[in-house]
Amino acid sequence: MGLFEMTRTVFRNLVRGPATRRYPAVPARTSPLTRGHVAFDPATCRSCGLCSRRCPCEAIRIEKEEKVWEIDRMRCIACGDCVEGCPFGSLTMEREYFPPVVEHVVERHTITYVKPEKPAKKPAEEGAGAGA
Amino acid sequence: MTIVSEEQTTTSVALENLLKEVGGLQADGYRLVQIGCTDVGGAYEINYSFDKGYQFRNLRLTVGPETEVPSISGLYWGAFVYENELHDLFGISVTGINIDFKGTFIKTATKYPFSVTRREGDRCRNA
Amino acid sequence: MAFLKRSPWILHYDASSCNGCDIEVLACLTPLYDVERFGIINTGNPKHADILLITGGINEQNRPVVKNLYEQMPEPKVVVAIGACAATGGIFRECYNIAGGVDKVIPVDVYVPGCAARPEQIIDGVVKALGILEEKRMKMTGEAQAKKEPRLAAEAGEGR
Amino acid sequence: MQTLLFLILFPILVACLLLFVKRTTLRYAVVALSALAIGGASAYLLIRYASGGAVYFAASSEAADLAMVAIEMALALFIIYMGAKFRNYLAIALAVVQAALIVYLETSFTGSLHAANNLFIDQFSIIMALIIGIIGSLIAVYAVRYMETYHHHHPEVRDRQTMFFFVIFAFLAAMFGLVFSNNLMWVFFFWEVTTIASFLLIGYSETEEATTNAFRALVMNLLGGVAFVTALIFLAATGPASGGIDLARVLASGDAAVVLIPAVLIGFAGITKAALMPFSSWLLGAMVAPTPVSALLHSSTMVKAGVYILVRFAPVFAGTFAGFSVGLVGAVTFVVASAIAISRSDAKSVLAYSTIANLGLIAACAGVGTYMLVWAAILLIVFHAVAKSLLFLGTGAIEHRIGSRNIEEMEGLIVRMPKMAVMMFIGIAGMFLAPFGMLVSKWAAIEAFVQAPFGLVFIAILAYGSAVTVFFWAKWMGKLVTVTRNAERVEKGFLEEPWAPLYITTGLVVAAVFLFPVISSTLIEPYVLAIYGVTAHLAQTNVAIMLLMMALLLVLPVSFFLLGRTAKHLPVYMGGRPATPDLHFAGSLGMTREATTQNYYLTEYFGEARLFRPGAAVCIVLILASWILAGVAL
Amino acid sequence: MNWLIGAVLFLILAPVAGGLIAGIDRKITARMQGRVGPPLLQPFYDVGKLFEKENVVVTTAQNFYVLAYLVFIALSGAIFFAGGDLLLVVFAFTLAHVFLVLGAYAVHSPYSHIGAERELIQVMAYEPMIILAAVGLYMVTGSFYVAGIAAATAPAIIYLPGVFLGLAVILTIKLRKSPFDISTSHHAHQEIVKGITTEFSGSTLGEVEIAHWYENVFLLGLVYLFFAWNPVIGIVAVAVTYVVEIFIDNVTARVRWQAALKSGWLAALLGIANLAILSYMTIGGA
Amino acid sequence: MSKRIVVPFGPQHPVLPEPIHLDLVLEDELVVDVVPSIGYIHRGLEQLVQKREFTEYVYVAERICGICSFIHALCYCQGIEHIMKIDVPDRARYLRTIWSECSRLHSHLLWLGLFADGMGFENLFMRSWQLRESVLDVFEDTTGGRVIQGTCKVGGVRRDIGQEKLDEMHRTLDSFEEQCRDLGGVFLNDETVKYRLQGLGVISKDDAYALGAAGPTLRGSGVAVDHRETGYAAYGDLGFKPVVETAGDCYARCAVRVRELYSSIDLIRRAIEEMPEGSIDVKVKGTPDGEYFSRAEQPRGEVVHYLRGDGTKHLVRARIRTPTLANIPALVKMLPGAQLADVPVIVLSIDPCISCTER
Repeated sequence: MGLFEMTRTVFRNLVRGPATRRYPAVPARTSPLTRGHVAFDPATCRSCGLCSRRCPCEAIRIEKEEKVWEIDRMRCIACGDCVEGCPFGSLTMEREYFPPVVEHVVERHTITYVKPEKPAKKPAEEGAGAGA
Repeated sequence: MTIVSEEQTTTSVALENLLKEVGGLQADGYRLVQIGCTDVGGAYEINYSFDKGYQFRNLRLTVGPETEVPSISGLYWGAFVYENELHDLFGISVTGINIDFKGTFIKTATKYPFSVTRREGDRCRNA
Repeated sequence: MAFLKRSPWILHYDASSCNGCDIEVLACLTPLYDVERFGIINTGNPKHADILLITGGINEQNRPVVKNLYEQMPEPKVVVAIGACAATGGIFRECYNIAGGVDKVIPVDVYVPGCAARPEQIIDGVVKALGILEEKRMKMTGEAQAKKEPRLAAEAGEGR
Repeated sequence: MQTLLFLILFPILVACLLLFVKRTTLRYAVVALSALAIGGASAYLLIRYASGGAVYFAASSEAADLAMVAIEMALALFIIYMGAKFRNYLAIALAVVQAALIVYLETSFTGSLHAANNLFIDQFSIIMALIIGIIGSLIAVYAVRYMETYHHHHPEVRDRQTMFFFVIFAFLAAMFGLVFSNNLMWVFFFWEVTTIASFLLIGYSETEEATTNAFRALVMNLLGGVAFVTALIFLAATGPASGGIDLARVLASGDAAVVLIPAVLIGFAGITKAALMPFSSWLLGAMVAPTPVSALLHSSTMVKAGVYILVRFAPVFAGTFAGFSVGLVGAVTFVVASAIAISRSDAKSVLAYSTIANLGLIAACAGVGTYMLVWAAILLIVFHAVAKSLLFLGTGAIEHRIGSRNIEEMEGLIVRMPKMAVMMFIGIAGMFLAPFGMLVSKWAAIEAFVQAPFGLVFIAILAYGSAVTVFFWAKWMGKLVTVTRNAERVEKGFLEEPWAPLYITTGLVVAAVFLFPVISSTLIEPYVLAIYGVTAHLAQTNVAIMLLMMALLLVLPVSFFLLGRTAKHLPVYMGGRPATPDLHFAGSLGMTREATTQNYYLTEYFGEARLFRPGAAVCIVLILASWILAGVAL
Repeated sequence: MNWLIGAVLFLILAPVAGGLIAGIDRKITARMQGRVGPPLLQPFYDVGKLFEKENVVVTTAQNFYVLAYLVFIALSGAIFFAGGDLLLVVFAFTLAHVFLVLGAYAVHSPYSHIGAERELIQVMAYEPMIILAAVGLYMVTGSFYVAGIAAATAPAIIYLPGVFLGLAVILTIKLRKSPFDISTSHHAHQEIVKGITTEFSGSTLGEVEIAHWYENVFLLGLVYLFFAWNPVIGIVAVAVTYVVEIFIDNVTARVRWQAALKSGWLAALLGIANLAILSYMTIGGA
Repeated sequence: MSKRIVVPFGPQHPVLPEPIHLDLVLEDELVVDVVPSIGYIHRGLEQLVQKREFTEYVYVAERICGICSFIHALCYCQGIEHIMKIDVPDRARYLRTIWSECSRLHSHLLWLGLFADGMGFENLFMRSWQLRESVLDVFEDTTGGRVIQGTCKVGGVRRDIGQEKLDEMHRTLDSFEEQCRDLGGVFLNDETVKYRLQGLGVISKDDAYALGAAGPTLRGSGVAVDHRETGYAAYGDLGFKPVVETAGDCYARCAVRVRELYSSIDLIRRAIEEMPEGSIDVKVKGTPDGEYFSRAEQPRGEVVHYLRGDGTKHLVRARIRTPTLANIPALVKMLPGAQLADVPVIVLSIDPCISCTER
């Protein structure tokens, strides 16, 4: 009977109930790999600028002198390239996505990394520059 | 199951021989894959790509900025999409297209963004 | 009173996005996200819509279209820019044909980040927009009232 | 009786007078005054005779009979002359046959050619007289200005207006004669006069097309005429059993089987005159004539003569298979013509097909012939005459303003000619919407058919037919009310037709809704009662509801002024493309295109080419069947 | 005075019932699609919202036609529930739809124009069957009056199975359900945006919605007449019919207008066949 | 007096999520003339090669289109790898194949849904998209993104799929296939669907070939051209046969896609079974110098990336020809003679991806 091919699906749906993920009540489904948003740890950043250079959409800007790390969330495509590129682990990819906003502002972080009193055996060049 | 190995050959073609060569390929049963253009330092290199049984044949036509290129849409009806694109993005005038959009195929903020004559201009407004 | 919050009808327009956000907008309508739970219907007609969802960074040809759609929507209305492209032009920001963000053409009320924005994000964005919609409605009725009141007062004055 | 004679003779007098009036203003005065006189006389008839039953008058006949035969012969000669001139030999042949039959009739049955009463009047005649007298003369008034403009627009057409108005008034006279005659010989005489008159009017413009169509009308009507004479011969031959040529006696004849054959033959004449299928083409061809002619042919004269005679003979048809067959011709015509109307965009063509359809419906009622159906049929005749004349006159006026009678060109008439559009709107509503007349009649017909034997066939046909009707009328209506932008107002043309006839007919359409209970109770019901002994009427509650609906229709437009003020105006949605208010949008290839909205004509399904032949074939079979069945019944 | 009570009750309660039916409809549809669906009262929220919106028009005339549509739909339903003549109800119903169509014509937009034409095609498709349904009920109960039909003891459905089936087909058209939702519906946007309602917005669209509610209640009342001899069976039958319509909506694609027209007319043929047998039987019996 | 209706169709249109516009000329509802116009999505991203390093451009490439995202990235990477003569590790080839086929599944299910919506079959739309979500879940679990995967890179892939996840995928494939076959059954057997599709938008085998059509549009007309036959990624090892239908109408194109669902599931299954061990990428050294027409089979057909490097970090030119662009001439030929109701169905039947088309 080709007329009501959909019948089985309809009855299955009726019996099994909705497949809906009731989002606001139930948290969003994520996986460990989910690329939500980039989190920045100002305490470990040594202002090397690699993240800024790798970013394909130039969402990250870094000002070494002012010790400012900026990310434009509205530009970020959450590709995770900066996270992979960060040599100091200052950047991590969080599962939670960034919530919608009413106003478009650039997120600014002041880098709080302080160069250790005793220089490490292999001081990172950029880090040293930034610390100066 | 046989894996067909793919081959690509590129031959240069002169402007006056274009239609003849394309006609020859059509007679051989090639289908049109694409027409693309690259600017090579003040001149355009137009690639007419054809395929038959995964054998890729490419006719390469090099023309100056002001040259008029004849349309191959008389041979391959579907060529109009590529030729209109050539005109809108590169400013190459293609003559005798079967469906000529007259510059409205792709509307761009800057006219002829790929044109060699505006090579040094500010291409990216938001840069 | 305030039915608007319970029945937001959306209009979706793809203003040169890569499809990623568009299909996520559509995915919101489908069983797994089912935004009809909130009374949301994709109308596809600006005259019926309350919320305009725009994806993509607006190219040259889309400018008049987006403007036209926005103008055709009856008040109160809000605009939600979905995805990085709609907010700033995203990865295509530097392309010659991208205006860079919906707010270059029409006022935007809510920005939803992401590339592509996830359905949950879009739902959040719409919910955020509802608040603004309600504010606008209050303002609208307030204005209508304000227009009416002086007239009534004047009439009353004449009567006295 | 004086009034009857006045109504027959006065128009002839006016006709002769108009032969000598050349100036438009003078002609207008003459026509208007005589229209007033004729209308007044018809109204007087109503007052004088409505309350009583049928009244018969034994008008002296010797001289009149002789004159009639002479005129008939003269007309035959005229046809032969015209036929020879335009090489239409079929017309000559038919005219010769008809003349021969008349001579045969006159010479062989001299004894039975006398009717006791030559003239009569009853409520049905009054209704017909009112239609002819009021609507017919209104059309005549309208025609004066119209023809002036017509010649202005068509300088190539020879100005023969004196002849034109002569024929028009002769036509009216013939129609009066037709509905007042009790002598079937007289009926036939007037019948022939209308044939010739329509021939002359259709051929007015003297173009090749007009001439061809005029001859087509002539030939088809002559066919009917031949059938009519044959019926007369049969009646004369069967003498007393059938009642001879006395209409009243024929109808009252106890020998139903004998009367059935002439009834079927006269019915056939009615079918040709009423342009039912397969003879519908003459009425369509008649569209080449100036619009008042169409209005006249469709609403008050000519085709109404056809259905008049059918309804007259309805009691004879009632309950017979031959009558059933005749009814089916009407029913099939109704559904097929309505369906074809869908595929037409020429306003007059739509009107023509709608006329054919409605005449078919009337014929269907008459053929089955139960009392309720006769009641419905007469109601249909009334409402159709009123609404259709308005539509034709309106179309004519519109054509002169906008230069086209194509429905598509009438788009946005509400902006360009608001008054005209409202009148057309009412006219169209009158044709198919509740609570207007035609719909009421259709409804009555449905309720009546349910109770008729084998009525289900008709109900089925009616159900489809009325559905189809809604489609083509509503889309025309839609065209009229479309609010277009930047359209110029052309209500005031360079040569104004008098608006009075239009206003009056519009008023009549609306008044008919309010008055139809009265019309029914004072005219139709007594007539039906007199013939059948029982009568039909509408239930009070339904009448009340319909009046309520009408009142709502009149009140609702008030909301127009209340609602619109605060609204914000926006251009239409064009898929998001920038568009101007006059529907121009940015299209492909960089062009600005206009979004046009044309109606659907569904030609593939409802086209004339597809439907006419089958419909005509069925009708021919049914007509033949009616003859055979009548023969069998004998 | 019974008739007046029926009419007034209809005018007051039908929007409530209609809205609830629409809400249940959407809920069931959602369940059939494996979704949760909107709240039950969603249709009321929607209409409430529409009345809160700004009044936007292309031409002021459109509001008039839509209002007339609403008024006459309500009127025809009121006549029905007052126990009036079924044919008169059908004609008033047609009148109402003609007003809706005129409203769409008035705005002079290509989409609403096409929607209007399609609506007319639909009217053409369902009209024969509706008339036949009325005639069929008359043949069984001997009355054209709804009051008379409802009071009849004969189980109309037994005599009129074909007519009922035909009615079920055109009910799909009237309830604006797939496969015949060709002129307008919440989901018939594929080719003509919103068809007839494209240019109606705000309160005008709200009026159209309310008119739909009236209309649906009236149509279900028509279905009820076939089972009127037993109110319990009647109400169950109406519910079942409606659910079946929803089911059909969910398992079919939309057809082209040609098929809609043909189906409507074939349904009428089915009805005619039923009536022919019925009249044969009654003649044979008499 | 012509009885024609001129209707603007799009760019904002409820059933096509992407803007394309057609000027339709109708008679009654019969399409007598159609003029298409595109350009609403043209971003000019080909020019971005001059601003992005060739390795970064992968991110742009996968955003050419959010539906065929992975295969764009794959095609681009393969092109660069060919120019730079990089040999991609086996495991990476297999992973690319799995993701490619998942892309195809997701794209076809998405298309089936839209197509059903185009026919006014809402429930079927919902069902298709519901199924599609399970593919997206796989994407999210294995790459971290639902529609934009961001996992392909020059020289291999960025992420591995662990054995556990592979096993799980393998396990769930059967029930997924069953559900797909249920869904496909509706598309192929339901009478109303058949009524809407059969004999609609017919394009003959010769025409399809001559017009340069690609993908299911071409295969639906009986031409067996499928680039996976050239054996890129792991297709050479897995073996592959193109799906072909001969009728050339919308139904045939639909059938091709439905059957490709099954073949994709099969390919994924075998790829998981034959998954080789080893590294997933190689280090990329140097810069591309040379040119190549890289071709791959997208869900919509053959995509061509013409890449040309001059030995710097930036390519000189990338020219991307996508299947929809190649199918537009065929579309223009299909539309006249159809009913208005069929316009969205026919437009959808080529599976238009406008953002691919216009780049």
